[in-house]
Amino acid sequence: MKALGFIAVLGTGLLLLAASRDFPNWGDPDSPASSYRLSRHFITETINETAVPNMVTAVLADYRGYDTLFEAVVIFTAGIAVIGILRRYGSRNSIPSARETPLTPKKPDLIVESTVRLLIPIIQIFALYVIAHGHHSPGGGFQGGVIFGASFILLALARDLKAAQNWVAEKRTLILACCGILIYAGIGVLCQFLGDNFLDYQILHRILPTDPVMARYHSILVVEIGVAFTVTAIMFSIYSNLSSNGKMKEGI
Amino acid sequence: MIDQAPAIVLLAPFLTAVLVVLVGMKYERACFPLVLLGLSFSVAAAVQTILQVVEAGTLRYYMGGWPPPFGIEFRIDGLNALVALTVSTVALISAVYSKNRVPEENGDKISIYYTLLLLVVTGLLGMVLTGDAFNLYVLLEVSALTSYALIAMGTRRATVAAFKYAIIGTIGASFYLLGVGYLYIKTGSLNMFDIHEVLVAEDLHRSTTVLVAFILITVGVWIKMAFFPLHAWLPNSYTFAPTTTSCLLGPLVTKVMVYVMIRMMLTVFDPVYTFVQLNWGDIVVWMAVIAILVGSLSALAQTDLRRMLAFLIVAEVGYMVGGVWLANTAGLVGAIYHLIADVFMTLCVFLFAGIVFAKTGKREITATHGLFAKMPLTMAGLAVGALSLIGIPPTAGFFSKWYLIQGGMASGHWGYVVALLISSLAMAVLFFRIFEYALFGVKPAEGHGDHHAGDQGKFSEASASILLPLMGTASLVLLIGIFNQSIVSIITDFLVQFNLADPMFR
Amino acid sequence: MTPPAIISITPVLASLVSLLAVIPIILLGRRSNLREGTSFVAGIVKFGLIASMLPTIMAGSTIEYTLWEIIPNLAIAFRVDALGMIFGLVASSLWIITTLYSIGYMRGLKEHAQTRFFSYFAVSLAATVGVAFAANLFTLFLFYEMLSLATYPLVTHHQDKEARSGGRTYLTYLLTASILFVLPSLIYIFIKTGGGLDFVAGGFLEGRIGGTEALVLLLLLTFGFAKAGIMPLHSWLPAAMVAPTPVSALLHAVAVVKVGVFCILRVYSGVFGIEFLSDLNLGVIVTWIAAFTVVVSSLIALTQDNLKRRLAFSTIGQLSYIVLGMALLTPKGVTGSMMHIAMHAWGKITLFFCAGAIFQATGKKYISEMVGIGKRMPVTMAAFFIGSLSVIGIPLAGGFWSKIYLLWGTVEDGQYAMLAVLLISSLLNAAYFFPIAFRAFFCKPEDSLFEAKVEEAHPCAVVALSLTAVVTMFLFIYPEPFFALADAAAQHLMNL
Amino acid sequence: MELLKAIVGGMNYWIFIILMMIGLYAMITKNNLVKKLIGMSIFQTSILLFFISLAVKEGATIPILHHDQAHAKQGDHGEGGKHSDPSHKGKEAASAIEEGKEKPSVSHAGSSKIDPDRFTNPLPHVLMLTAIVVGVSTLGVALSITQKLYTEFGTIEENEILDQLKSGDD
Repeated sequence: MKALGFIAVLGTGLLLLAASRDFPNWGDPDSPASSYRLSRHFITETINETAVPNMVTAVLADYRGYDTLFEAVVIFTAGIAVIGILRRYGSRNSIPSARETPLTPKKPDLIVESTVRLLIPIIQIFALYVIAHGHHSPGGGFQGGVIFGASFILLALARDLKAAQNWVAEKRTLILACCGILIYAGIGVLCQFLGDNFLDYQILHRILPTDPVMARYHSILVVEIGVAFTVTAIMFSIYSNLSSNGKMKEGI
Repeated sequence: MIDQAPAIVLLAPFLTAVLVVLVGMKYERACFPLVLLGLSFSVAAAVQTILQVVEAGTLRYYMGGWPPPFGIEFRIDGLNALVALTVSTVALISAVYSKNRVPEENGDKISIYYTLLLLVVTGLLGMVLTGDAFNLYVLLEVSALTSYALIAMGTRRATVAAFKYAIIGTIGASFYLLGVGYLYIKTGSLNMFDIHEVLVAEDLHRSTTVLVAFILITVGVWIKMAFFPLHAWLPNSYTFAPTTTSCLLGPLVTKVMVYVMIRMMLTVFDPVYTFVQLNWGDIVVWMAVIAILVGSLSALAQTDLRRMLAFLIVAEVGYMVGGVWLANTAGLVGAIYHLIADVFMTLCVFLFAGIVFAKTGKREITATHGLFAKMPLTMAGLAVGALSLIGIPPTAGFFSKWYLIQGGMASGHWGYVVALLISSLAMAVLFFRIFEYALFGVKPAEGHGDHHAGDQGKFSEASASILLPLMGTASLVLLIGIFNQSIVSIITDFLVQFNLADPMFR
Repeated sequence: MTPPAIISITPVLASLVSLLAVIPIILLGRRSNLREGTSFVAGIVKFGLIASMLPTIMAGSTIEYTLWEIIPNLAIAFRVDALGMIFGLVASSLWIITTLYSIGYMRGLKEHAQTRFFSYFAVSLAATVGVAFAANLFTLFLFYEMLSLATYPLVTHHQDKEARSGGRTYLTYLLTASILFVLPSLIYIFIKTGGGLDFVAGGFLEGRIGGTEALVLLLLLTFGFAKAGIMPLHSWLPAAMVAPTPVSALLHAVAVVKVGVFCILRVYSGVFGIEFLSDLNLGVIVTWIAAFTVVVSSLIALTQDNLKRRLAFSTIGQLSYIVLGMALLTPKGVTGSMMHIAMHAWGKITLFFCAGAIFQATGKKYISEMVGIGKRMPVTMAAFFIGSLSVIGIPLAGGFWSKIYLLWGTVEDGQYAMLAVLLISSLLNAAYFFPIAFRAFFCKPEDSLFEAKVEEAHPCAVVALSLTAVVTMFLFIYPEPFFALADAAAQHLMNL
Repeated sequence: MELLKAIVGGMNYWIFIILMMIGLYAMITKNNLVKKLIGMSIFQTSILLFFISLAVKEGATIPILHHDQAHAKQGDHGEGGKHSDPSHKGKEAASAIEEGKEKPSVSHAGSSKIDPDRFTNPLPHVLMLTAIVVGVSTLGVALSITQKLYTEFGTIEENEILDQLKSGDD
C-alpha cells in the first residue's frame, strides 16, 4: 500500500512538475494570468464600477458575488452537515434554548477568566471593524466572522460550553446562520424583483437614495454582514458539536 | 424583463433549504410541504428553461449583471437544460419517497435531512448550470459535503464509507481545482467559454500545461464519478447509507459528474483537442470496457441488493465514459441520452430496494421472496427499471444502448460493443434472479398442487408515499423511451456546433 | 409486378387484440368461466382479423401499417405477406384450440395461478402474431424478445426447483443468443445500410456488404434466433418441457419455435435475399448445419423415455427441416419449408395434447409406463397415431405434402446428400414414434399397466386433441390454402 | 545556470508540488484518520499557495487603492469626494500613486489613472478565499465523521476499524 501510494504520489508530482517548465517565472508581470483582460479590468475598472477601493472585496462580493454566496453556503452546509453527523438530541425535538441551560460555573480560574473577560470585547470590536472596513483594507465578512466566532470559542474554552451557549444557544446559532444566508440571497432576490439579474445590485438604486455605482458599494457591505453572520454562527456551531461530541452539554 | 427561469431552477431549492432549517425548528411537519414546493418550483423553472432553449437556442444569464468573463454566467444549452431538468425531477421524486422514510431512517433529524437534500440538489444543479470553471468547484464541494453527511447519517459501516468517500472525494475535487489553476495560469480566465476561446486563439493546445490540466481535470472528475479503477468509494457508500440517501445520491452524483466531463471535454477543451490531438480514445474506451465488465460481473457476485445496484452504477459509468470517448456523434448522443435515462432507471431500482427495505427490513436480494404476489405494483415498477437497464424496448435503456452500440461499431471499438452486450446479459441474469425470488416465494415447491384459481396471497403493498415515486419513475422511464426522438433531437442540436466527424448523421 | 400495398391497421389490431384481452382476463381473475370466455373471444376475434386479410394476400397484395417511427429510419411497422399469413393463420387458429385444451388441462389438474397462465398466454400470442406481421428486422426483434420474456412465467409455472432451473436455461439460451448475436448484427446492418431494415423480397444487403461479412452475419443471425433450436443452441427446448403441457403444445411446438424458424426464413429471404445467398453459395453451410441437427436430434429422441422430452427432440429435428428447406434456396424447397411450418404445427400440437391428456388422466410421463394405455384412452392414442404419421410424413396426414416438397427441393438442387439425410431422419422419426403407438394398443393384456378405472382426460382436452387430429388428416386431403400461400410466398421471394 | 534560473524562477511551483506530494502521500498511506486529515489540509493548502503565487507581480502592491485615490474616484460618482492631503499616503500605496501621477494622464476618464502593473492580480486572492473556506468546511465535516467513528469504534486507526467490521456483524 505504501509503495503503491508513493508511486502514485510521485507520479502526480512529476506530472505537475512536467507542466511547470512552461510556467511563467515567479512574479512575472507578463504572465498570462496577470496580463489577461480579466485581471486588468478588475484592477482598473473596479473603482469606477463599484466605488470599492479594495479590489479583492469588490471582485469577491460583486463580480463574483454568486461564487461568494455559495462560499457562504459551503460554510452553512458544513454546519448543517456536522449537526447531521454528530448531533444527538437527548429526546426528540428538543433543541434546548438558552433558558433551559443555566450557567453552571465550574471553578473558573481567576486569571484565565479575567483575561478572557478583557479580551472578548476587544476581539469582538476588532471583528466588527474587520467586517466594516472590508471595503478599504484587507478584511470582510469571512475574516470578521471567523474572528467573531473565535471570541465565543474562546469563551467556551475558558469557561465551558454552557457559558458560551448562554450567549448563543444552539437555536440561535442556526437562526443566525440562516439569517446570514437569507440576507445575502435576499438582496439577490430583491434585485430580481426589481427587474434585474440575481445579485445585480445596481438596480437597488431605485429604492436606495444613491446612484447605481454606490448602490453596489453599499450592497457589498450588507452582503458582507450577511456572510459574517453565517460564518460566526457556523464556526461556533461546528466547534460546539465537535467539542461536546454532539451532546451540546459539556465541552472540553 | 429579463427571464429569471434559469436562476429560479437553482434558487428555489437553495432558498427552501434555508427556510427549512428555520421552519423546522418549530414546525417539523411543515418541512415536507416546503421541500415539495421548492422542488416543484425548480422543476417548473427547468421545464420553462428547456422550452426556451429548444425555441431560442442558448440561453445566457449573467449573475450580478456582469458580462463574462468578468462575472459568472449561466450559459444554458440543450445539454445543460436537459440535465438540469433531470436532476430537479429526480430530487422531487426522491423527496416524495423520503416523506415517510425519513422519520424512520434519520430519526429526529428530519429538518436537517431535508436541508441536506435540498443543498445537495442545489450543488448539483449549480454544477450543471454554471458556465464558470471555478464556480463549478465551489458547487461541487457543496454537493460533496452534503453527500458525506447524508451517507454518514447511516449505519456505522456507512460512517466508515463516508470517511473514505470524504478523503477520496477531496482528492478528486482538489485535482479538479488544480486543473482549473493550470488552465488559469495559461489563459488568465475562468469562464469555460472564454478559456476555450483563449486556448484556440493563442494556440495553447500544444502546451504541456494544458495537457496536464486536462489530465488533472479528467482524473479528478473520474474519481468523483467512480470510474473504474477509481470507484473504491462508491459501493459501500451507497450500500449502507439510509435508503433515502441512496435514492437521492445513487442516481444523481455520478451522472452529474459525467455531465461535467462532457462539458469539460467539449466546451472547455476542444473536441478536436480531446479526440483528435490527444488520441486517447482507444485507451479510455478499453478502460471503460474493463469498468463495464468489472462492474456488472461484481454485481453478479453480490448478495446485498443495494450493493449489487451500486456495482451496476460502476458499470453504467463505464457505458457513458466509453460512449463519450468513442468520439463520434452516435457515441455522444448515446452517452448523453444514457445519462438522462440512467438517472431514472437507477432511481427506479434504488426506490425498489428502498421499498423492500422498508417492508421487510432486510438488505439481501433474498428479501424479495414472494413479492410478486404481495406487492405486484412494486414489482411492476422494478420490472420497468430492470428491463430498461437490460435494454429492452420501449424502455429508455434500449435506445441509449442502441446509440452506444452504433457509436461503438462506427468507430470500430468492437470490444466496447461486446462489453455492452455482455453487461446487458449480466443485468438480465441479475434481475431475473430477483424476479425468480419474487415469483417463487409465494408457494413452496410442490409441483402442481391443490391450489385453486385465484390464489393470490395477501396483498400488502407499500404505502402510497413510497409507492407513488416508484410508479412515477417507472412511467418516466417509459416516457423517456417513447419520446426518445425529441430528446435525441435536443442532444443532436447541441452537438451540431462541434462538427464531429461521423458517418451516421450526415 | 406486385399490386400496390394496402394501408390498413388490421395487422396491428390482430396482434394487439390478445394483448388487450389481458386486462379483462386479470380483472375477471376470480370468475374462471368468464375469464376463459374472454380468452376464447379474443382468440376468435384474432383469428377473424387474420382471416379477413386472407383474400387480399391471396390476391398477391400486401397490407402495411407503420405504427411508430422510434428513431429516424427505424420504425415499428407491420406488413402482412404470404409467408407471414401462413404463420399468423396457424398460430391464431391453434390458440383457439389450445385455449379449449388448457381449460380441460388446467382444471383437470387444478393448477394454481390460472389467471397468470391465461394472461401470459395471451401476451405470448400477441408477440407471435407481431413477429409474423413484422415489416422490418427491428420490429421482428422486438416481438421476438417480447415473446421470450412473456413465456418465461409460463415455463416456470410450477414454481418448483425443476421449473426454476428449466426457466433459467430457457431464458439464458434465448436472451444470450439474441442479445449477443442478433442485436449487434441488427445494428451493424442498420449502420451499413444507413437506416433501412425493411424486409424486401430480394433482400437488401446485396452489394452493401462483402462475402465474409455476409457469412458472419448469416451465422450470427442463424444461431442468434435460438428459438429455432439449431444445435448446439437447442438445450433450452427440452428444458422448457417443465412447463404445463398446453404451454409446451402451443409454444414449444408452434409459437415459440416457429417464431425462431420464421425469423430465420424472414432474414434469409428479406434481408439477404435468396439470390445473394446462392451467389455467395452460403446456403450449403446452413444446410449442413441443419442436416446435422436433424440427424442428431432424431438419434437423441430415440433415447428419451420422457414423452415430452422425446417430442421436444423431435421438434428440434423438424425445425431444422424447415431451415434446411429454406437453405436449399430452390423454389420447391422454399415452398416445402413454408408448408412444413403449418403441417408440423398441426401434427406436433396433436402429439403434445395427447401427452398432456395422458399426464392429466394418469399422471404418467414416461413412455415405458404407457404400455397398454391405448385400450383405456383410445381417442387420445388414435390422435397420437395420426400426429405421428404427420410428423413422420406418411400419407393420410398433412405432413406428407410438406415432406414431399422438401425432398423435391433437394432433388431439384441436386443435393442428394440432403435427400439421404431427410430419408434417414424420416426413418428415425418412425423409429421413435411407432413403438409408442404400438405398445399402447398391441400389448398383451397382462402387460397392461392400466386398470379399468382409467378413463379419457377432461372432455375439453379430448375435444381439442381430436379436433387437431382431424384437421391434420384433413390437411392431407385439402392442403390447398397453405399450399397456395406457400407457393405464392415462394414465388414472391424467389422473384419468379 | 539555465537550470538554476529555472529552479529559482519556478521556485513557487517546486514548493507547492512538494507540499502537495507530502499531503497526498499522507492521505493515501497513513493509517491514523486524523493524520489523513492533516495530509488533506496540507494538500489543500499547497493548492492555495499555488494560486496565490500566480497573483504575484514584480513591483506591484496589494490590490487596494489608496484612500485618496479611492475618494477621488468616488467623487466622480456624486459622493462629494473629499481630496485629502497627499501626506497621509500609506506606505505601500504611495509608490503606486506616484507612479500613477507620473504617467501622462490623457484624460480624466478613470481607467487611465490606474496602472494595472502597479497592483497584483486580485482574482486568485478571491478564489483562494473561497478555497480556504471550502477547505475549512471539508475539514470540519471530515473531523466530525472521524469523531463519530471514534464514538462507534473506540479507535481512529483505520486497520482496527476494518478489523472490527470484519469480525463483528453490523
